[in-house]
Formats: sequence, structure tokens, C-alpha cells
Amino acid sequence: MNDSSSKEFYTGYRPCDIMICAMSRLIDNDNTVFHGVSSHMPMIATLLAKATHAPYAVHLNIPGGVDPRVTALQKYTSAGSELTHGSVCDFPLSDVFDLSMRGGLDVAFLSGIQFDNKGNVNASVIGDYHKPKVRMPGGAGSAVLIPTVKRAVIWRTKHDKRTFVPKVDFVTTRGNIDKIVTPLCVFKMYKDELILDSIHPTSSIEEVAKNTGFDIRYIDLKYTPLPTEEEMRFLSVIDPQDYRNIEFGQK
Amino acid sequence: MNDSSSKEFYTGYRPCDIMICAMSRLIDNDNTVFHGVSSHMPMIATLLAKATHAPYAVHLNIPGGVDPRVTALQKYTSAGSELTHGSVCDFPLSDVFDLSMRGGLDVAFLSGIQFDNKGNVNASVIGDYHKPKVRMPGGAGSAVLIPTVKRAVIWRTKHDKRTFVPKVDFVTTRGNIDKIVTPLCVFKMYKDELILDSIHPTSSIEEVAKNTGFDIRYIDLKYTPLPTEEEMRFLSVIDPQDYRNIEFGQK
Amino acid sequence: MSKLMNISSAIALIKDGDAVGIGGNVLHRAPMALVREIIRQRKRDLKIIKTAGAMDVDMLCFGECVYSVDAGFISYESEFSLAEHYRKAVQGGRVKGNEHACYTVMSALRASVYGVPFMPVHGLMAGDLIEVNDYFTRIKDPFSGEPVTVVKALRPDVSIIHVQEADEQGNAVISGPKYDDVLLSKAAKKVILSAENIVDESRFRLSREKADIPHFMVSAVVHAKGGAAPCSCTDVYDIDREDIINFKALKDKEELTKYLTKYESIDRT
Amino acid sequence: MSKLMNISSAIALIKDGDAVGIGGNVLHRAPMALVREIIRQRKRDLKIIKTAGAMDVDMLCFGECVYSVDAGFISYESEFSLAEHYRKAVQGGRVKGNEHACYTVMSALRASVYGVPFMPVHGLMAGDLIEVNDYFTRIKDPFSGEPVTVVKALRPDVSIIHVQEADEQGNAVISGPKYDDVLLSKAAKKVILSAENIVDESRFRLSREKADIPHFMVSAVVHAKGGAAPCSCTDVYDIDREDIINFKALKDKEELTKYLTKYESIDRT
Repeated sequence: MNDSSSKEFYTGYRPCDIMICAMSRLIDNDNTVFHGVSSHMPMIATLLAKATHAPYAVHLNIPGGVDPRVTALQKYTSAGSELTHGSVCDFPLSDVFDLSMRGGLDVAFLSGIQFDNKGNVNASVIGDYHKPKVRMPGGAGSAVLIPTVKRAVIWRTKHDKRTFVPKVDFVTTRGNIDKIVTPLCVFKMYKDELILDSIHPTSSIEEVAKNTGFDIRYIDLKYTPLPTEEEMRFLSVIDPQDYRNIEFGQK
Repeated sequence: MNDSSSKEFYTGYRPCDIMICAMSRLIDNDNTVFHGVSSHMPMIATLLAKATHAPYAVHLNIPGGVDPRVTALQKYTSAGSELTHGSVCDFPLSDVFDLSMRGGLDVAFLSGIQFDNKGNVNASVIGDYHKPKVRMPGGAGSAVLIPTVKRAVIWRTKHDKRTFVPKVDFVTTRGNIDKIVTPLCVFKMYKDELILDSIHPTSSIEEVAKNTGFDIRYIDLKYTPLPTEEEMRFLSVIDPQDYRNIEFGQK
Repeated sequence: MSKLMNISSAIALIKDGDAVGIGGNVLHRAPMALVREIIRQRKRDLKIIKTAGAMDVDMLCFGECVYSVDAGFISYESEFSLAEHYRKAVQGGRVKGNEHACYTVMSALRASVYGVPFMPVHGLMAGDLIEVNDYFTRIKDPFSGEPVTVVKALRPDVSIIHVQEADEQGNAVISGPKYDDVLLSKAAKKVILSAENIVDESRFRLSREKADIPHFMVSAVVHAKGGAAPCSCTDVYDIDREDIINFKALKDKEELTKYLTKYESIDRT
Repeated sequence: MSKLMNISSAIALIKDGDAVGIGGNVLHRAPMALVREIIRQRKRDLKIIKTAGAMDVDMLCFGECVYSVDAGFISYESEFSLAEHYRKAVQGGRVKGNEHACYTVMSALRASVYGVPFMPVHGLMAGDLIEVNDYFTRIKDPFSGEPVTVVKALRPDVSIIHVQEADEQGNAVISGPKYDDVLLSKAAKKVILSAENIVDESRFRLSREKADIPHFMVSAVVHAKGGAAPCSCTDVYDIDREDIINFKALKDKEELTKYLTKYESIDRT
């Protein structure tokens, strides 16, 4: 079970598909949902949710689309005008932020570069804040959305010890994480601690432990549900170019 | 000269026409100009200025018009959609306020119910603030526009000792008055004091003094220029229903 | 998920004591059908929020529905003179008149839109409104040390807004001047819309002219033809002079009740 | 009063050390012709303000025009990876990277629009950005006594914005996503527009679709076909992949100069 390539062969599903479906299922039918720039996976997950179990979920994004009828995704962006086609309203980023600040945003897909098991998020720098070894692009909305959105879902396409660390180099924001979805597993916050929620069938508890910089704890160990046939069928329609796999260095 | 009716007969002009033209001439060609509700006179004065000496002045108003092509005024309102017809942009009241707050509004026509010679403006109450004898409609924009607009022009259709008082009952705002245009004269602020700027040819220094609750002071005594033929011709086109005379209780 | 309901069910969402934001401006696009139903349902102690009100606020004061009014201006304009019911209620101490500049109402609403407890307002520094009203105060700019005047947030429990077109989900478009209605919709916890016409969602999806208010901020949609009358509604009707004059001539609560009964069958169908 | 001018005269309005707000978002509708001219004119020590930037900010850092960058995000998106010139300039201490959330940039711009020195921002309370950056701080809500996080105002001396249509006076319409461009136009002391097409004023007067930016806030209008390229411009063109890849492959200032020279005749006509 720690030979992930054979596991993938066994399930027939790639981690990117498992991640997308896990993210999609976190969206409920009555949710307002936001994703930002450089966010192909959440964009596709949101479109998938609306095509399957959550048709009334409200898809919000940077260019201001409200429930756009997206006909063709772009490879280079998740903030372009294709996300406003057939939209019912112009509700730009500033409105989405305001909505979250006043407690009205249900789900936001956000990112970061380091996480520790206290729920601290670093989206800023590697090294010292004022003399950084690496200056990251910036957390975009993360610093203000993670603490204010009802459910902050973090997604990372890399799961390694540089990402999941004993202690983050800098606390861009802390606390209010709902889930973290990675190529290996899903974490959740439980009593101020980041614990394992589910392991992807393509991975194993050993692989997760080997690639995580803090001790893995869990209440009950379960597998992330595999994509259904219906989900895979919709994914091939929504994302025929397989953009969900772009950033996927690590299976 | 203190028999104002014979004076009016002599000039052939009504105080409302003289006031409108005095207000119009306060608008320069490169000004942004705002008027609010219950403001037929400034509305007509602004349209007159744009028709005559200040074609490039920018007419702003409550419904959000920018340089509207107003074809027909309404008797009951100076805040209706006719003020957006042919507008180039939607620039609603909140934007006009913001513009003034950041120092970008040139002229605003505002009102009040009491003024004293220190430049204090009362737009709130007659009597005690918390137990008013008379509660006025409210100053709308006056409290925040008078202190921030470059030139605050006050207009009143009544000139009496209840309006121009030794000391206002309440200071809604103070200071930054440019001019006050009344049926009898024009006041201006000079070194923190409200002094006479010009007397309408239909009135006299005696009449102004008799109807003003503070001492009249001036640097040089001059008459308000009479409307020109061109102005009167444009007025008859802009305001064929003579709405400029609606509130004109006096004379 | 249709939110279309009759006017009685919609107004039943308002509780006594609620803060109620009212759309429109003076005699333009005030949600008069919703206002009339509030009075018929005898709502009490409402905290009214409006930048510049006229007949709407005057009628609610007449109907004894009002605890306080936060507004910059309450009066009919030139032709119809003062709002006597509002004025007498404030002078008689029955209604608390919280005096604002229209802009401080907007600023207080913006604070609620942004989820913050107050908003700095330039321009309040010059008068005494700040000394006599507890919703204004002065603080220090933490960056320069200079004084800054601020207004306390105003958050409507419900905003009532009349529009020309809405779909059943609550997407709504305002033709002509929007006044502060979009701000009121964002600042409120709930939004009740009345609409001249109920349109299909495709009206918004297929047009370049999108909804001004998106459905997910709306709790109820009422189909109310003439829902702003006797006030004006851009592109649909102008004011009804006669009705305004009739209303202004009403002498007591009994006459008001008759006036409202006359409208009841129109408003409730 | 036409404000139409050539790109050289327009960019001459920018002084060394100015705070410059940049319109668009990542690779969308960035005012690239204006950016290229800024580099050709060797402007120095600019304080860049942008919510989410990419090639624009990266190129200005490459051109050594930048003193500081206030932004929430500076990177190309997925396909084109990081903004290496910006990144190295910050890591090397040559550019001050003032980290924001995109929202704190908007809030800081709103403060300037409203003429106030700071803006309360909910959502900053949970992290340490506030401890390490002097443009964030904590104050007390004067009404409740609770702590409130605030951001210092950002006021661009000049905002540079690319639009699809403008008239000679400066009325401008943005097709498709407007991002934060209207906010940037209001917050700035001066606005320089580049436009794909110069249209007649009647375009705005006669249409229901009004200008997004009114003429009286605009200082200069430049006719720049392809003025956002190689970034995208809704309804006109998508990104020019090849050109972005070429730019990203440039090794030194000499190659950058060649690259900019190639664009010079296009940008200046």
C-alpha cells in the first residue's frame, strides 16, 4: 500500500481527480463559493459540484461572475472573462471580500505554502519576514478570507515536509481552517489541531506520515471516497483539456 | 430706493431671476457642480451656466447624472431621472459625496435655515437640539459638503431676521461658506465674517439691514449685475414653466 | 428555489423592533406597497434607515410603526412641502429623529457592508452634530495622530426595495437612478424586493445589462405592479399627484386606515 | 477640451517617486503599452499599487523603475509560473515588497476615495501581518471598545488604466471584468487612460451603457490599439503566449531594451 504507483493502477484514478471530487463534495447546494487566481482545481471542483449534487450553489470569482455558464476554460488563468459568460450579475472581487467580511460567504478555496498542526498558515515568505530567502507571490485573499469565511478549504498540489512543517516560518493567518486537501489526504481542524480526515485510496498512512513534518493524528481512519463514474463523466466535459493536472508535479 | 416694488418695476426683473443669474455666474467653466433635493433654483442656475458662459462645467446631481441633457424639468423634484437623460456616466450621490470628501468637488449649492455672521449654519432645529420646537427636514448633504467642497454656495428664498440671526440655535456646520444668495443680496465670507458682497438692484441697503439680524458690513457697496437678455432668453427655454419661482414666498 | 411570495408573507418576515432600510429617494421608487403592508400589519418600533425619505417615512410615522429614523433628509420636495407626520412625531417625542447627513447614513451602511463597526467620515469635523449624537464621535488616526470623525455602523435587519424587474430567485435590476438601493441590499441581513415585473432568469444571463442585486442576498420577492405608486418609478410611471395630495389631507388614523384599505386589494394581488 | 495625447506626453505626467496604481488583474487588461513607455522613459522609484499583478509589475521591476510594491499577489498564474524579476528584486532588497491581502489594497484605496486616512478591515485580526507591517495597525472601536484592525490609505499620484473605449474628454467604458479599475480611478490624483478605440461622446450619451470612468477624473487619453498586449483585453484579443514566453526568457537589461524597442513603434503611433 506504500507503493503509490501500483495503488493508482489499482484504483485507476489519479490524485488530481480524487482531489477535485473531494473538493467538489465539500460544496453544499445552498453555499456561496469563491475561488481566486491560479486556482484551476477549485474552479473545476466548483463547476463539478454545480453539475452534480449542488446545482444551486453560487459560484463567485475574481472577474465578477455569479453562476457563470462557463463554456471553455483557459489554461493560463482562473480569473478571466470566461468566468462571467452568462452570469446573472456583476459581483466583482471587492464584493466577494465584503461578503466574507460580513459573514455571508460559505466556502472559499484558498492556498498557502506552509501549514503546521496548530492551523497556522504561511502564504508570505520562506525565512525571515523582512529578509526573506524566498518571497512568495502573496496570499491574495487568504489572509483576510481564511479567518472570515464560514468554511476555508485549503488545497495544495504538493504534499511534502516543506509544506507541512512543525512550525511555519511566518503566520500570515491562523485558525479558521475547515479542510486541507492534498494529493495524499484530507486534513481537518479538530479542537485547534490539524488532524487527518481521510486518506486517498491512492496513498497510505505511511506515505502521509513520511511526507508530513508533524505527527499524524486522527480519530477514525477512513479513505477519501473515489470519484464516481458520473463525476468522471462530467469532469471530461467540464475540463476536456485536463487543466486540473497542470500543477501536478507530485502524483 | 427702499420702495422695492417700484424698484422691481424699474428694473423689470424679479428677484428669482436675479438670484438664478447670480448663482449661475458663480460657476466657472472648469468646475464640477452639485445640487441636491428641493433645489430647483440651483438646478436651473447650473443648466443656465452650461448654456451660457460655462459649457464645460460638469453638472452632478442626486440621481447620478453627469452633464445630463435635460429636456423637461419636473415641478415636484430636483432628484428625478430626467437629470440622467443623455448623461455620459452614472455617478450617483455617494460618488459626489466621496468626490467632495477627497477635495475634488468645486461648487455645491446648499441650504440651511439659520445663519449668523460668524459663518455658522443651522440646518437642524429651531430651539433646543434634543427637544426641538421645530424639527427641520435635515440638511441632506450640507453638514459634510459645506466644510469639504471648494466653494459652498448657500441659497435661501427667504431673507428675514429669523434666517439671518445674531446667533444660530444649533451649529450644524461652520466656516467654509463662499457665498449666500438671497432675494435681497449676496453675502460672502471675508476674514471669518459674513459681509455684504452685493445688493440686488431690486433691493436696498436699508431693506437688507431691516431684514437681517446682525449688523451689515461691507468693503465696497456694489449692485448685483442684472440678468442679461441672453440669460433671460435661455431661462425661458430651460424653465418655461417658471419653476424657479415656486418657493418664492417673498416678493 | 423560488422566493416569490405574496406581500403578507413577505412583510411577515419583519419583526417589531427591526431596523428597516428603505430604498428609493424622496418621491422616487419608494417601496410604497411594502410600506403600506407594514402599516396594515401594525409593525411597531421599527428603526428606519434612509438617506432621503418623504412619503414612505411620513406614512410609517403616521401609522405609529416607528421608533427612530436615521436619515439625512425627511421631507417632500418643493411642490408638496414638509413631512408633517414625521415632523410632529419627532417634535412630540414619539419618534427619535437621528439626524445624519445623507453621507453619514451611506458611510454607516458601508461599515456594515464591510463588516466593521464604524466608518471614518471626513466632513463631520466642522459642526456640533458630533457633540450631540452618540452615533458620531472623534478618534485619533493611528498613523498621523490627527483627529478623525467617525460614524457607527447601521445594519438593517431588513431592507425593502422596489425594482422594475426581478426573477423568482431574487435577481433584480433597477432601471434609471439606483440611489442607495444596492448599498442597502448589501448592508442588510435580509432583503425584501417588490417588482413591477417578474422576469425569467434568462433576462439577466443573456443581456449585457446584469442584475444590480444578486439572488443570494434576497429573502423574498413580491410581484407588485405599481408597487412604488403614488411615488414615481422610472420608465413605468410618474408620481400620482392626486393621491399624494389626498394622503397629505388625511386627518387621523381612521382616515389613514380607509386610505390603506383602498390600496389593500391592489397591493395584495 | 480634448485630453487626447501621444503616449510620450501622457507618461511624462508621471514623476520619479510617484505612487502609481495599475489597472487590470494578473494577465488581463494590464496597461502594458503605458508600462513599456514608463520603462523607456526610465522613471525611477515608483511606488506601485496593484491588487493582483503579473507581467506589468514584473517588467517594471526588471526595468528598475520600482521603489516599492503594495499588492496582494504578484505572479503569473498556473501556466507561466512566478514573476522572477519582482521576486529577485524583493529578495535582493532592491524593491520593498509591501505585502497585502488584495482586500487590504482595496480598503486602502477606498480610504483615499473617501478622503480619510485609514480604513477598518475585518479579517486582518487573525495573523501576524499586522505586527510586521507599519501600514497595518490595531485601534479600539470607540463605540464598543473592541479591537479593530485598520489599513493606512493608499493614494496613487497617477493610475494607469487600459480600456476598450474612451472619448477624447476621458469618458471611458471597460468591457468585461472591470476588476479594481474604477476604484483605482477614483482613488488617484490623476488618471492616464489608454484605449483600444477612441469613440465619440455620443457613444455614452445615447446608450444605456454609460461610461465607467467620467471625463472629469481623467488627465490624459492615449489611443493605444493593442495597449494591453501581450495580456488579454476582453472582446478584443486574448493573451499572446509567444510574446510572454519571449519576455520571460530575456536574460538582461540589454535584451529587455531590445524587446521594448521592438514595441516602440507600435506603442508610439
